Amino acid sequence: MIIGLEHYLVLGALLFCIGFFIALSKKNAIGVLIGVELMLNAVNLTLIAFSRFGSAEVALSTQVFVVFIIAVAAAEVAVGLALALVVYRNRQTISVDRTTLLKG
Amino acid sequence: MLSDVNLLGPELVLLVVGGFLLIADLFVKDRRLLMGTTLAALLGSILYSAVLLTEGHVGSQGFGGVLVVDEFAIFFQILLAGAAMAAVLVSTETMQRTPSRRGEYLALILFSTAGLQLLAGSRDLIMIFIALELTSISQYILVGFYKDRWGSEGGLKYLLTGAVASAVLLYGMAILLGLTGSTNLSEIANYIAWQGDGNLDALILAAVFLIAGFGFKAAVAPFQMWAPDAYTGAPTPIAAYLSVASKAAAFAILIRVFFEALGDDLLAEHWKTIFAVLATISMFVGNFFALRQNNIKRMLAYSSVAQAGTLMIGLAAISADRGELLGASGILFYLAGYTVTNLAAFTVIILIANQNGGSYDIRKYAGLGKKSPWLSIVLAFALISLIGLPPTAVFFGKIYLFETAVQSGLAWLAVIGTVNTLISAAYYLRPVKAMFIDSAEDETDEAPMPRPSNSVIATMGLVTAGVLVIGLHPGLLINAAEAAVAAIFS
Amino acid sequence: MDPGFPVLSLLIFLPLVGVLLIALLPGRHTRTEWLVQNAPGNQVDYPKWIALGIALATLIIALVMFILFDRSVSGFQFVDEFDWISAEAVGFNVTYAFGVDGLSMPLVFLTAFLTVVGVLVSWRIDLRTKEYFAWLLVLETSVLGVFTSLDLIFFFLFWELELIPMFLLISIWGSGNRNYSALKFVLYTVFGSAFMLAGFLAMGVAADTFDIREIRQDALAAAFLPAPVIFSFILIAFAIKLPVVPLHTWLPDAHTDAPTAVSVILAGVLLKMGGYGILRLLFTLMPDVGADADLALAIIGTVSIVYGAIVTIRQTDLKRLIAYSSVSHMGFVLLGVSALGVTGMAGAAMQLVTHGLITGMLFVMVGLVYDRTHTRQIADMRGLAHYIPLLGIGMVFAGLAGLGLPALAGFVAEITIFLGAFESQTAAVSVSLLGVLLAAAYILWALQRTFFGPKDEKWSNLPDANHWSEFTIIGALMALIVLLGVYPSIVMDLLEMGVEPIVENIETFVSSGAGGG
Amino acid sequence: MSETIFWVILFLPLTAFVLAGISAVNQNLQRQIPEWDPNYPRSWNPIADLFCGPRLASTPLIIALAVAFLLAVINLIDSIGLRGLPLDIGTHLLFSAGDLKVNVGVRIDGLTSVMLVVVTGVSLLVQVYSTGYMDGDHGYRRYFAFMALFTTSMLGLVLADNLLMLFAFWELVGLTSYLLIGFWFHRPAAAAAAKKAFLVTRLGDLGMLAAMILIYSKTGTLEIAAINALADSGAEAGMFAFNGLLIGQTAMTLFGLGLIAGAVGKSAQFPLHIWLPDAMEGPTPVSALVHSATMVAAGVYLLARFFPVIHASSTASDLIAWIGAGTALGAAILAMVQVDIKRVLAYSTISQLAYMMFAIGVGGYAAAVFHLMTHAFFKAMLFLGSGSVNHSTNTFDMRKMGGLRTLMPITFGTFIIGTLALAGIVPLSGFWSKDEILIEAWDNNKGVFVLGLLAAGLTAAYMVRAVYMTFFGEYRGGEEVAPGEHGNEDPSHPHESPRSMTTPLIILAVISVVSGFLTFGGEFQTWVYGALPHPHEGKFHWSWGIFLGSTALAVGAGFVAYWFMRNRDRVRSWGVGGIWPIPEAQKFATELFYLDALAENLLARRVFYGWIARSSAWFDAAVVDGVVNRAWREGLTISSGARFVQNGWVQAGTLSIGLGGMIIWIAVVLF
Amino acid sequence: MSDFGFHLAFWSLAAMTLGGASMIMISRNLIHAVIWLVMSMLGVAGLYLTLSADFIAVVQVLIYVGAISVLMLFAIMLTPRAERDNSQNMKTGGPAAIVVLLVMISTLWVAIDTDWGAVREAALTEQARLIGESLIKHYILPFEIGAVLLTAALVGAIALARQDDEDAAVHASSLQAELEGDASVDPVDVVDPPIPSDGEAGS
Repeated sequence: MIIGLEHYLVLGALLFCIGFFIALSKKNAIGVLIGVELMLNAVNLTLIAFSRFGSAEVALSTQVFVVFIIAVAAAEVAVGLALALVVYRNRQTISVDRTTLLKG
Repeated sequence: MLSDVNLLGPELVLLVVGGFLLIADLFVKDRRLLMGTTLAALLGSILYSAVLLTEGHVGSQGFGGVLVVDEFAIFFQILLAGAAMAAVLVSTETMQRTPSRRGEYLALILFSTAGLQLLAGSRDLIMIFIALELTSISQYILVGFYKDRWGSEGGLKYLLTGAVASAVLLYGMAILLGLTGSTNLSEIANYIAWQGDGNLDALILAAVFLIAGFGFKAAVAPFQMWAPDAYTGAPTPIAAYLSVASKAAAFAILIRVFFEALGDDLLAEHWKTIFAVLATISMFVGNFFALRQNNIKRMLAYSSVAQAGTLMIGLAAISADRGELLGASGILFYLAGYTVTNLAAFTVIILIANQNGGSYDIRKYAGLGKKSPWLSIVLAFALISLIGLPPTAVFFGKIYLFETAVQSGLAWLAVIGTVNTLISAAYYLRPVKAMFIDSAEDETDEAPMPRPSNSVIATMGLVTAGVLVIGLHPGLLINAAEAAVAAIFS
Repeated sequence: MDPGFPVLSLLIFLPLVGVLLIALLPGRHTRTEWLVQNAPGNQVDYPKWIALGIALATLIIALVMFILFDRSVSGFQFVDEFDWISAEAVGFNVTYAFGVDGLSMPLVFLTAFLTVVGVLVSWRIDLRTKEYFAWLLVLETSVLGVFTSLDLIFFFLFWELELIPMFLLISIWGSGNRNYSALKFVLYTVFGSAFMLAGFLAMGVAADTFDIREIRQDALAAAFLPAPVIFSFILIAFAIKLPVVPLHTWLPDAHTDAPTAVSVILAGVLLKMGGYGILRLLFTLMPDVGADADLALAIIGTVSIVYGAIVTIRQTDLKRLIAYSSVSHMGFVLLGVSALGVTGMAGAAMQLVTHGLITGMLFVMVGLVYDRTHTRQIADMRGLAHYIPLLGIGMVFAGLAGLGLPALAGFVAEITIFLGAFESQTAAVSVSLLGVLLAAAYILWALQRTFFGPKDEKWSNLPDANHWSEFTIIGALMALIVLLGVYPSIVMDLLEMGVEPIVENIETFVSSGAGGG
Repeated sequence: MSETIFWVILFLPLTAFVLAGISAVNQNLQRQIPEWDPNYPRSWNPIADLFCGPRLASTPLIIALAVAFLLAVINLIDSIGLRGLPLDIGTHLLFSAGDLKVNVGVRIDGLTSVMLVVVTGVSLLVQVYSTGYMDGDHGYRRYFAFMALFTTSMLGLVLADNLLMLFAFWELVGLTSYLLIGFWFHRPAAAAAAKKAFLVTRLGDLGMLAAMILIYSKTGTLEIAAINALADSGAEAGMFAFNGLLIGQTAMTLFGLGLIAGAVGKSAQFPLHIWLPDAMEGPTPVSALVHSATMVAAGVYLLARFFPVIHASSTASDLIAWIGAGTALGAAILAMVQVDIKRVLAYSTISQLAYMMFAIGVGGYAAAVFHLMTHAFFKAMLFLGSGSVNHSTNTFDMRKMGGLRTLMPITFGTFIIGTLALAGIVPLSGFWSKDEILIEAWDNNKGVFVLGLLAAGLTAAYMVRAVYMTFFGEYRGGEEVAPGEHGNEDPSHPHESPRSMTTPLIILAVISVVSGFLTFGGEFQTWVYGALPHPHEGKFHWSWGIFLGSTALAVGAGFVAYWFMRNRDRVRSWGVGGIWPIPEAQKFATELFYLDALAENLLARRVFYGWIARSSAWFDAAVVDGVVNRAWREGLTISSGARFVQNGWVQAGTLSIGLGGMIIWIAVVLF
Repeated sequence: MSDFGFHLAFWSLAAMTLGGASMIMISRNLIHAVIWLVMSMLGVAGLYLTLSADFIAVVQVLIYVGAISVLMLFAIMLTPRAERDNSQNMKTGGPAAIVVLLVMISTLWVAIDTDWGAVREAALTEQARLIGESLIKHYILPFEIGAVLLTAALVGAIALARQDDEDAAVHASSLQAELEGDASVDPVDVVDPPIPSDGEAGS
């Protein structure tokens, strides 16, 4: 059989789901961030797959898109870690199931 | 190319001044100067938008179709800049609490405003994504700006949830891009018009992911859970800003994407159902959760969820057969009214908090009507407007939206909306009751509160006047909203 | 008729001017003056004098309009109108349109009159007088607006506007469980207006206008909601306001806990908004549905009359008792309306006016008694007539008027309703005759327990009516009640003019429906 | 005579009412506690004392009534000249609502003229009497105000030319009766009796109201003349028809029954008779005027007014005949055991009114009206006499009287005359009218006749008993002044009443002697027949058999009673009212046949108040209101309960995002 | 590249990616998790190569492997050992599984079922130049905004991470509260931090 678009899409979907599950289920804030990163990677993979198998302008726009996503992901992680640091300074913990002052 | 820069004007002013502030902060210590600069920038942006409107640049696309300047975009640019101005004006105390981060504070407000404005004007998926992220990241930081236990927690929650939301959004965009082969909204629309019916499931999945992403920003249930925590933890001016600005921009982009790109008839049916259901859910969720809140910021957070649901009625109406213009203009009109009203409410809340030790406990409002009658009257007025009682802005907003619902055959939605008005009255009236009817538990401090700064009083006067004017003569604003939406639907 | 200048707008918004004055002028001012010698500490309260002046001015304007009203031509007079919201592109047009016809003119006068009464009866209030009188005037504006709006949106606007002053007046100056009652009042009304708004919008959308004068039944055929649904939606709001069983339970609480003036205005004019709305909107705008609904209305009305009266008998709180009696009396309105004839409807409208005066007076008297005894429990009172005979006279007079004694206003309305409705609603009228007997029962029994009987030393030093304001109120109310009782034409002619077009409308639709199959 | 006169007759007492009202209000203004309110306008006092004294209450009324009486007499003479035919007087539109046109106008015919004279005359005398009787009472002014209002309403009632106007004044006399019964409202008994009277009569009025509504909705008119003419037109095929008006037999019957209900209530006939004895709580002149002479006779007047209607349906006429006969006998029996002199007279009033009722039932229209008139005079006199007795003994309890015939000769004499008239002893007025009725009964309904005859006998008996207990034997009284009543300071030595009280007694005595002679040659009958649609000459009935029978019966019964009383003097217990051999029967009678107990305790208190009203009140509080409150509380509970969802975890938010999105997608894709 | 080699590369890289991801899911130690993340990302980079997106692959390796994971490692190092726990949040695990299952169904369904239009054989050549051109031509505006975004993030992260004078008090107070175990159930006692005495004179 030939490895086609669908293979990559399925791969991306699975990666997305794993990342989503990690983001949903990890106690540690950094763990959640890792999950998000996986999700973004899945998106990137999907996009690149389209760029490989799609038409010419898709090929370009998707790759540009991926560049942006990667950049934004980096920025997000930076801010996220900074916030986690602040939380840690205040609460001596960064596990999200204990940072529940705000609820109800 | 230069003309394109001209089109970018309103945002450019903000970005440039924002950057300047970051540097100026290192040398300039005078808060008033910094604030003045910020306000000047926002004012400039508003004026620039006005100039664009009058100078006949309306409808011209810039940067290769990535950005468009139409009445719709300009409406939102002015609205957002105005909201940002109010937020800055009431930030005096916030900046006194964080003396060493003023530049960042103001700059981030400017950045996120610029991002929201771009969001309102962007017609390209990548542009949308970037603008959205610009605002989001600035807001994550602003929410956690106090670095105290609540602020940091709210910020972290906002960020983690938001990151997931934007990942979901991106996946939706990716599917859309892969299907339609373009990031440009109009080309997407073309694709759907010609060969969309083949891949309905994929389209709808993409749309659902988009709704999740944008609905997150608009704090629509079930994507609303970040809102109460973020509002509670954030500095109150930022909470006010979030509650109006990002909601407005989110609805702007929802209208753009779903009715410029995905507005095709074979989808609109589905949008109608989806938005109607979301409207119902989020009205009920918001109101029911708000019933028992004692922290007024949190109460307003939930109420903003409910208000987002009310706005959703407009979206549902747009998708219905008859209501494009009416629904969209209803959303715009309601947004404007809601913005001024909510800003009025938050302004007073900030003043009161500054008086009683930074607390937002509704029960502490007892007897306020005696101590500072004018504040209490303004707050009561704002809350009455939020209920939707005359003679206020939201009253007509609701009538207008409900009429669109009825006109598009969604009368049941109008009834649900009005029933929710009933529920909301129950909690909006609580602070009113506390201020005017209950008597303070400690009658000792009869001292009237210290006179707030002129800027705050000015803000209060402006937004209150706005509420009243829109409530008494809504015709102007309605016509403006019509003109704005005519740019999209025609 | 059309006077040169917008007299109606002046009438409606004059009280707001008063509100401004009250807000701007100081609350009290110490000086000695023969008129206010008895004011505590020789102080004159500006707010109440301003309120009195404004209310009197409004009353005079209303009176002048009442006199100038052209009884020869039907339709709306003193009309002020201009376009207010005109969004043609989306077809959302609202007209600023106010006017009075035979139906609303007496109610407008009643409102102005009872506001004066309300101001006078609160003369001894000295808790936060500024706000109190300001809110009272806001209330007047909103009610006047409801009675004169010719545009559904404005009708709704004023309908809602009245909630704010009511909420604050009850919960600040009220007594007993006042917060609960105030909130209950607001929530009930908002619940009703929820449906009313939906109905209005459906109407407005279908007819493409919100102007009452232009909406016509055939236009509503195109509405998204079927006409009966719209009808019942709007009816819910009016039924709550009227109120009718089983939507009435907010009324006793609100009345019992409200201050006297508010009870007077609430019973006197706010309830009338419901009956007015039924006549003005439901039966004018959708006569054929109304014609189909007549039996239902008659049944509801009868139930309200009899059930309300029976429940009234068990009440132990004087104010609560009167409140429940309002439920019974308001049932007559529905009964008269359900006759679908000029006589019945005119009777119903008459009942609105007369009940406004009579129950208003009852609440005034109870309030004055309460000011002295500081209790409203019937069980606590006995033989009051020995010590406060003048108030006793007033109370007995009001009570007799309430039980529909001839030569007093109530009799005219009830007899007209009976005579008008019997032919079409035989069974309902026959049953509701019981209401007359029951009314006599609860009122006379209450009088016997409170004012008659042996002396009770506990009350031996109660002051009788002794202030010019009290004499004025009682005298004016008595005079009006007797006047309407012995010479009803002054009002009845107007009301007849007001309801005739409605009935013609109904008849044309019924006949066409019968002809068209 | 011009219409104005009658309006003058109507408005003269009304003016007096206004003046008396001013005086009464001023009296209450005077008794303000001055230091409570410095703002109290003292400047009023001198004026008040000058013009608003007690005389302002009584004098204008007496003058007004005198004038009214003269006018009434003049009018009567006119009317006699016209043989009682109605004057042609137009009517005036009061107000109109749609088809409904409500008029006010006067109808003047023989019946009205007679009634006018009776009302004004009796009222005038009673007022004169009252000036003495009520002298010194705290409520003096209030009393005359009410009296004036009553006279006005009564005159309006008899003058009315349409049913609605008649009903209005009908209600107003009810009101004034309420106010006068409750005049001494400090007595709980008085207050309760007033309420009872109003409610019971109003129960009957409901029937009248229904009748009015019915006749209006059927024929569209309320004019008395038109209705009578319609009823008189006679039924063809069950339909009455008279120039354009149409009405079926059933409707006409129902109308008649409704009127009868009203009359039964107002005239205290069985089963609505229970209010009248209690009404004796009012001042005695009130009982004389309102509760014997005029108001209670209004029921008879009503039926006489609508005589053709009653006789348009045999059901109605038979019903009223039997009700009347039964009540006549029953009330007479009850009168036999009363120990309170006013209650004796009250039951006798009921019984006499019942006479008139069954007279109407058996077709004795003229006889009924005639008896109404004569009864008005002598019964008023009897009541005034009892008042005079009370004035000197301060009690109505006959057990505390006795031997007054020497102490109060005038009172005694007039009382005897009244007794004889009431007992129907020739040649006093009561004889002529009563015999007239018995003759009519004999001609038309033998059963009714028998009952009536028995009642006549009992009448003599209980009157003799009353007279004996009051005026013969030893004086047993001497109790202190009851609160409110102002009588003899030293009741242990009774004395004759002042002239202001005796004069009316004497005048009334004369009238009761002579007024019977009007019947000779059927003159009186002729006048009152003039009020009917088909006037015809009246004639003087005479039947030796009935004359002898009734007289013998009366005299015999009287002597039997007298004999019993003589021998009973030595019996200790006065509780056994006199002439009852069987204690059970005695008990049964003293308990008023248990009718009051049934009506008040069982029906009113137990069934209605205790059961119906309580259950509905509970329903209202627990169900109608309870459901709403419950829903509200539940809503709050849900709200606070639902907050566990917002548990503060980040993942709660992300979860809801994913879940929400997925649910939407699946829903859309599947459906 | 030969068909077989292509197959081998794809499957092994797919296994590497998913395996790494799954290892993150199960690994208890945060540092290990980051290592697994790096591995999974390298797999993704390889997959980019199989999709002949060389430039993106390079960027991926540089930024993710080079920057982000290192950043994360630093952050983790700053926290004590106790906070390196990467265990599941048992309270959300169950619902999360359900939701993710739904997401998987939908996404896979869409991925497989959808007709993704024309499939192109030839890959894009000289991508770096093309991407650069389009970045400064067609996508100039997003590019600029992205720059602003990075600035904002940078500034913000610094502002959050650095210890200002006024923050010391705040942190001390909340630390105090934390040690006293003050975990409020109702966020009603949220109060703004105190205004520093020398409010106007900042750092």
